[in-house]
Amino acid sequence: MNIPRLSSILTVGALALATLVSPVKAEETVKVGVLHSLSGTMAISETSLRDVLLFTFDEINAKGGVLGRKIEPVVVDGASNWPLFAEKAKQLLEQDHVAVTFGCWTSVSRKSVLPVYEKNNGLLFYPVQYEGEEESKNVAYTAEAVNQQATPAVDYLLAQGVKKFYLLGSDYVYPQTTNLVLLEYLLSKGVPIENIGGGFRKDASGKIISAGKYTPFGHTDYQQIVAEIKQFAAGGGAAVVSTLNGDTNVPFFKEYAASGLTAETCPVVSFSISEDEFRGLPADKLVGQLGCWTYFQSIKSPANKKFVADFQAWLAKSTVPGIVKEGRVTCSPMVLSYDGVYLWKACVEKAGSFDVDKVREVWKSGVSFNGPGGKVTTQPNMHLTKNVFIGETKADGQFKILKSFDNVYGEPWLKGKFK
Amino acid sequence: MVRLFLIQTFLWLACGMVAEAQDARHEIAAATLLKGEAAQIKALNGLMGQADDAIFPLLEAWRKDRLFLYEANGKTVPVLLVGAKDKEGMQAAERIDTGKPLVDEKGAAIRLNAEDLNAVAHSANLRRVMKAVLDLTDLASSEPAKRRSALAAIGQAQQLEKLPALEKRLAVEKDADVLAALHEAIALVRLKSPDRAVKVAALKELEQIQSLASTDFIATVEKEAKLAKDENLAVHAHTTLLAINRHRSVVDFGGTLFRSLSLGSILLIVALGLAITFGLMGVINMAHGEMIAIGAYTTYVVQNVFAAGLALSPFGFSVMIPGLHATGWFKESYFLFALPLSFLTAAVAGILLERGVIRFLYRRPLESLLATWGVSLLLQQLLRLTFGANNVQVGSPSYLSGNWVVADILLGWNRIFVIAFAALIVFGVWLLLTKTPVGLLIRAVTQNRAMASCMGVRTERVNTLTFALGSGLAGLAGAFLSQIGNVGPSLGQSYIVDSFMVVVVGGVGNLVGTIISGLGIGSFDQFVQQYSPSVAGALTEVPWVGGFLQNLAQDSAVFGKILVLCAIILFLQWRPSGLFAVRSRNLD
Amino acid sequence: MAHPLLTVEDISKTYDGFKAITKLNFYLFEGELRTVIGPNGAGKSTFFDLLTGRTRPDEGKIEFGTEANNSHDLTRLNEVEINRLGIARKFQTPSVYTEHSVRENLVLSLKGPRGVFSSLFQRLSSTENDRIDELLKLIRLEAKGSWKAGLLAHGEKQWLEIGMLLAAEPRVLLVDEPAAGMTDEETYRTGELLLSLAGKHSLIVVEHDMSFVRQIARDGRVTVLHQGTLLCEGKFDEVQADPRVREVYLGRGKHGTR
Amino acid sequence: MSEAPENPLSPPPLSNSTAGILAFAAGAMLILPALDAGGVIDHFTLNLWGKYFCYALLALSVDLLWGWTGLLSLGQALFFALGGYMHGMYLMRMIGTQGQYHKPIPDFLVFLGWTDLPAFWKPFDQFTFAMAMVFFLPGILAFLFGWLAFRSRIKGVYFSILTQALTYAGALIFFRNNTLMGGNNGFTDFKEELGFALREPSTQRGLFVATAAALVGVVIFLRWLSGTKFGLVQRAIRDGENRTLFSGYATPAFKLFIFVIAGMIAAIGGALYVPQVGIINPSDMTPDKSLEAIVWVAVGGRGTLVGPILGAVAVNMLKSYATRAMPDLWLILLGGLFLLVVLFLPGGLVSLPEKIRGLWKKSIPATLPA
Repeated sequence: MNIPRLSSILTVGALALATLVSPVKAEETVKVGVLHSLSGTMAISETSLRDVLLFTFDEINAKGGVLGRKIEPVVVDGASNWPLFAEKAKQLLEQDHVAVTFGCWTSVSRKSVLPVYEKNNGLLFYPVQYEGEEESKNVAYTAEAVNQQATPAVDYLLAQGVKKFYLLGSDYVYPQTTNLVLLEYLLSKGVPIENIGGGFRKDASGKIISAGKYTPFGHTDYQQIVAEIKQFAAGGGAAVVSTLNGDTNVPFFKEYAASGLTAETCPVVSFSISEDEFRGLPADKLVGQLGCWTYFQSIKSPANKKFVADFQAWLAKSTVPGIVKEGRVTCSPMVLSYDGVYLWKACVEKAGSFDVDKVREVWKSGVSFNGPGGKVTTQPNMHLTKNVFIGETKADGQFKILKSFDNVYGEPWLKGKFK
Repeated sequence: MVRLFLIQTFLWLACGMVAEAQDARHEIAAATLLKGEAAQIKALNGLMGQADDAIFPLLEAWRKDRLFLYEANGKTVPVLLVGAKDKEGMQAAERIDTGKPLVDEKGAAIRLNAEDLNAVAHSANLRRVMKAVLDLTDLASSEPAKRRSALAAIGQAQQLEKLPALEKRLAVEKDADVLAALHEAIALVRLKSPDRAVKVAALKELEQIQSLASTDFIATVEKEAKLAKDENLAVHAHTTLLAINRHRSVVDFGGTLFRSLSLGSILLIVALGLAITFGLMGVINMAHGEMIAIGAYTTYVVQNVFAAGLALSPFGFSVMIPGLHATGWFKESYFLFALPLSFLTAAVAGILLERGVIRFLYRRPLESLLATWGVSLLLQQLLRLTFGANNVQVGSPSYLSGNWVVADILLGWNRIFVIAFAALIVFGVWLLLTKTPVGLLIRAVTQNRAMASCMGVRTERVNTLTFALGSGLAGLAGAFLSQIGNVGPSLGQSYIVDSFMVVVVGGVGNLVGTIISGLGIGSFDQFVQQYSPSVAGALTEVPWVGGFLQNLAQDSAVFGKILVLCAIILFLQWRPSGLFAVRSRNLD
Repeated sequence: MAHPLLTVEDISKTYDGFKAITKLNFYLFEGELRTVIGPNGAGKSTFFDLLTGRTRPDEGKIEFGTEANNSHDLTRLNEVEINRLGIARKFQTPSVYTEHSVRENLVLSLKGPRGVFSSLFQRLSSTENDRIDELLKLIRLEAKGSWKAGLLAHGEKQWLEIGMLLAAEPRVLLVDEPAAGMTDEETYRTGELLLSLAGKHSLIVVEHDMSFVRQIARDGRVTVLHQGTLLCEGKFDEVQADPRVREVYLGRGKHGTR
Repeated sequence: MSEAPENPLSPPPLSNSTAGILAFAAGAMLILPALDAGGVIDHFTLNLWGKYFCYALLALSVDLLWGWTGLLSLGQALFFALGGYMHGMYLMRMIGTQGQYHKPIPDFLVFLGWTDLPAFWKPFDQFTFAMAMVFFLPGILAFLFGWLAFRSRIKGVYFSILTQALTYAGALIFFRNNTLMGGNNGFTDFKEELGFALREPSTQRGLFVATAAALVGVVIFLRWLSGTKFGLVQRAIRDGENRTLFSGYATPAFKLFIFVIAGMIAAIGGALYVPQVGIINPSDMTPDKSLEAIVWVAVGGRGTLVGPILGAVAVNMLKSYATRAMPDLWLILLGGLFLLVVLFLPGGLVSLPEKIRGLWKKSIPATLPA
């Protein structure tokens, strides 16, 4: 009695799986994977990227698609679960046979799918600022490299007369690497080591190998750290370089504001807060804090105005479940996703094929696209040359652009460059 | 030259003269039109020390992007937009140079939309100059706080030329706090004095007033003295530094105590609801965190109802909650309305949860854990689909911002409020449980359900009520957390482990235990965070794992959390059922 | 006079200010069947808890063994160690393994090694199987050996638990209200069983049912506890005649003696 | 004697369900790889089933504690992940100089500024050492923690919450980059195992067979264990720990033994999981992961051998399907489904046929569960 019962249950399961195994191939479309977390902790950031990608596909499809074929998005949920990211990547490549995937936010999600893309020779477009120290022929890094964010921001602060730097970050790879690079960079710029705050880590031989204060993910109590910063900044001329990620920014900035520290007494330059994250922060308390990205919504170019307006209009009529329509903004990772789709389209059309190897060859030859953030150009090292902007926050949650650097070459390998 | 100018300024101030109102306005108006940062800085420097009432609002407006350039007929007029926006977003415009309304050729007032105009630009350097201007202006401000922050800025700038102006203030200043700041500023500036005796005196002064802000500057003095082979001065500087660092350690200790209390209060607030549902009823509610989140989202909704309203799009449907468009005091009071409402919303959610799920599981506590975990997943995704995956913005009312400094220890108002609030709700819950008929029923049912049932108590109702109370308290906690942390779908997850720890360590079913354990865990965490880096070196001596411990202790925030968890495991060795176990002779 | 098997002297135990046992002295001799009575809250259960290591006395001594210089201090041992000395306890509410068969219940209770590793490779010998059959017959459950213990009637569970105690072949049996929930006939049979055990084993029986007490205390002594202290001790008739006992326990009404 | 005396200590004949699961897993061990090699199913499917089987091992370890001993441990994910990490350390060493930096030490050590391999990494060059550590480290940790917890008689909900704290502390430690175990990124980008390239389908087939074999082995072991006197004591502890204690069984020792065994079973699952999934990182050792595994057991049916395996496979299959088919709503679906199972099907999926049969017989609708 039991054996048939069990096997019947498993048969049903196998049938369910079989429906996945045999995807219907439609000739007039090209399948494109969207691999972001729509649930779990990272949904907070990644949902917006899914939204902007769907918008971009609609925009391209309305104009006839790519090589005459409509884009058929395959949206999967990575659920902030890294092994699941790997599974979903395999599914996209091995079952859906997508031509390209747009996805990932965290470094770990990228690292977890990287072997899958390399094994299947797939192509992943990765849109979020990252630590560098990686170069895969199967990943198109539309993301900001450290030299397109952290070092320009520090240059700006130095020019503003900042003498002391407190390095603060979440404990994961991107902040660690950024702070390592910044430590080298600041020392090379003549900032004495006692003017770098947050603490140092030494290896077995006592050599300083990294700097900065790190807090775990989801940390909620920044009292002690803010008190430390308050003392660090008591003498003036100090700034905080923050690579805090996601949720933790909110308790940090609320504590920061409550302690009486302001952008005038001790500015904070954050690399992980874009307009989208600002929606959850008490923006009025943070006026004047700095951000550094390759795009701000406040860029006053016609291309950007059109992009913002079109996106808002698309949101208003969108029927995708889970899309929030109100109070939406655009931000750098979103625009880099958008740019990525158009760059891919340009590469495909120039190559005349969806073949990953051919598309990559075109990418490496240098293709440009005039996006909302200005011109972006592909590089042979799979990264992008783009404009870098430094902005400060305004009470309405937007950034006022203070300075821009044009056509900054994306350089993933920075460690050891500034010794 | 500058000095002369300053003396002049103070003469004016002393005489209470208000002069050149026109001139300051004109100067600022002209400065907005200048090209280049350097020219603007020069122009603004000209304002230094002028005691014109117009300077402050205009520079403030400039800094906050409320000065605009109005272009018409090839001319550019700097204007300030004032008054309320009308339907088209138009506001009245005021000329900066005259302070009069902007008019067209016919003399009719022009109304402008901020969206169409370019704000007058400003850079950080320019803002710094503005601040310096305001600082000196602020020296004569009627608000002591402003005078103090101005003095801090002047002291840190260490410009000897400002010294006479400061010394003059000594005679005029009456406020004790400001006077202390004035002394500190003067001593700091004097550190730059070429006269060695003045320097030493300044060091003495700084030592005496235990100036924490001065350590960097004293360290510079020490370094320079060593370079100049002035050993004596270097020793002076060094002893001063040591003295100030001693003071700093006292401040750190006091600060740590306060932070302990505040973190403890937060843990207590989030765990209190759980102490009731888990402690009294024995229900392991893994959705407790989501009850907290519901409270926080309620605060968010109330905030928006008091403002411009709220548009939501759950599952693709658009819902518009109209707003009251409240302003000023009434708008700020939203939080007071949010508190009871978040209690009620979460309590209602609790009732639904109890009636819908938990009542079937009273005899299966471990399964209530599983079922409520399912509920927690569900609620998180529902919140995400309703309010969006992003965090939402909850502002703090002005009475919860700012801080209070006692003996160099910073006490944030929001933290003080949290502590007071924790005390208040603990007291409230105690009153409810011990002094009211409802409390009597709750205690009766939780102690002996069968007996209470025999006595005619409707235990079902009491269960629902108790659970609603626990959930409501979680909602209340959510309202508070919205003031210090983020409000997002997974808000509750950050607190769920902590809450359980607090209740378990306190002893299930004991409110006093919960209080002590909340405060204890909070203090333990804060003290480890504060002092672990300084003991990291000593930890290498621990056999076997010394290197690992030292490495761990450098990350004080993580170390604090990990040590708390280890301490709890060891603590339960000593007291397996928490601080205050309800000892019983029953067989389990 | 022989040295008692169980020596309890001056023990006290307080729970949160409530004095459960105060300065109690108690001696049990080898082979004796002692009946302990007392109203609710007299401290009977706490007394058993103290004897079996479930709780420790605040003061006083509890020793086990007939030789004065070679006895075990029970206040230093835990439940398991005390059980292994040969003191077995039957709980007030029948405590059997409800998901196990009746037979398995007995297997678990058989005298023998109790270690983790021995349990992994232990096999039942034929003597042990015979012993289980014998016990099943004794407790009149031979037809229900493969039943889940949870399915037994209340009285049957009481019997099973007594059987489990016997399987362990203890020196002392602590029996808490064995007759609760039994029919008169079952109660009588239980009494006879306990009486038959006396001599081979030493027993302490706590009971409320006075007719049952009368039955099992016909040869032995009765100890009356009141508010954690020893009120009096003696033959059943003496105790029954004691005015103090009548007052605190029996005296309150005609239903005192059934 | 009317009936032959049964001997409770000789294992009863294999029940149908256990035989079923053994037959199924053994069959899968042969058939799925064959189908894969023959191109009937794709590598992805085989790989997915390998992952499900690893999860099944985790579920079995949860059930051994919860279903059979009454200990609800929220810490099994920690042991699972530790097993994974131990194997992962070997796999990391096997990358050699094929990493991003082409240095002989793992990439994350290079960017943290290390130039030499830390001492505790060195023995992991040996496969046998790593495999031994898969058992030892989780075993030792389980022993230490279990010894502390059981000695002081921490049980029930307390035990659950304390194991949750243990897992959480473990996750916090491993999240740190300076623990030198890869931090938040964990280990990934493995290249080869024992000289076989991991990206080769044949290697993956081999791993799948190893996983299925491990599953069969563990099922047989647990089957045997449940038939011994140890199994009797184990279930006695679940149903009445006090009685067991007063019967002279030192229950802390029994619980400790089971806790260590369960930790090791979870660790085997984790060790097999890593090369098939290609990543191990601290998010796999959070309390949430343990809770997920408990869900599988509850859905499948606790206190049985089939239940945990069925639950792990079914829930993960559903998850695999739903995260693609309904990326926005799958959590609601899963949470809701799970709630229904706990409320209305306390016996889990394995009790479903019986429940349906019961409904069939009775025309009266079933009452709510007690």
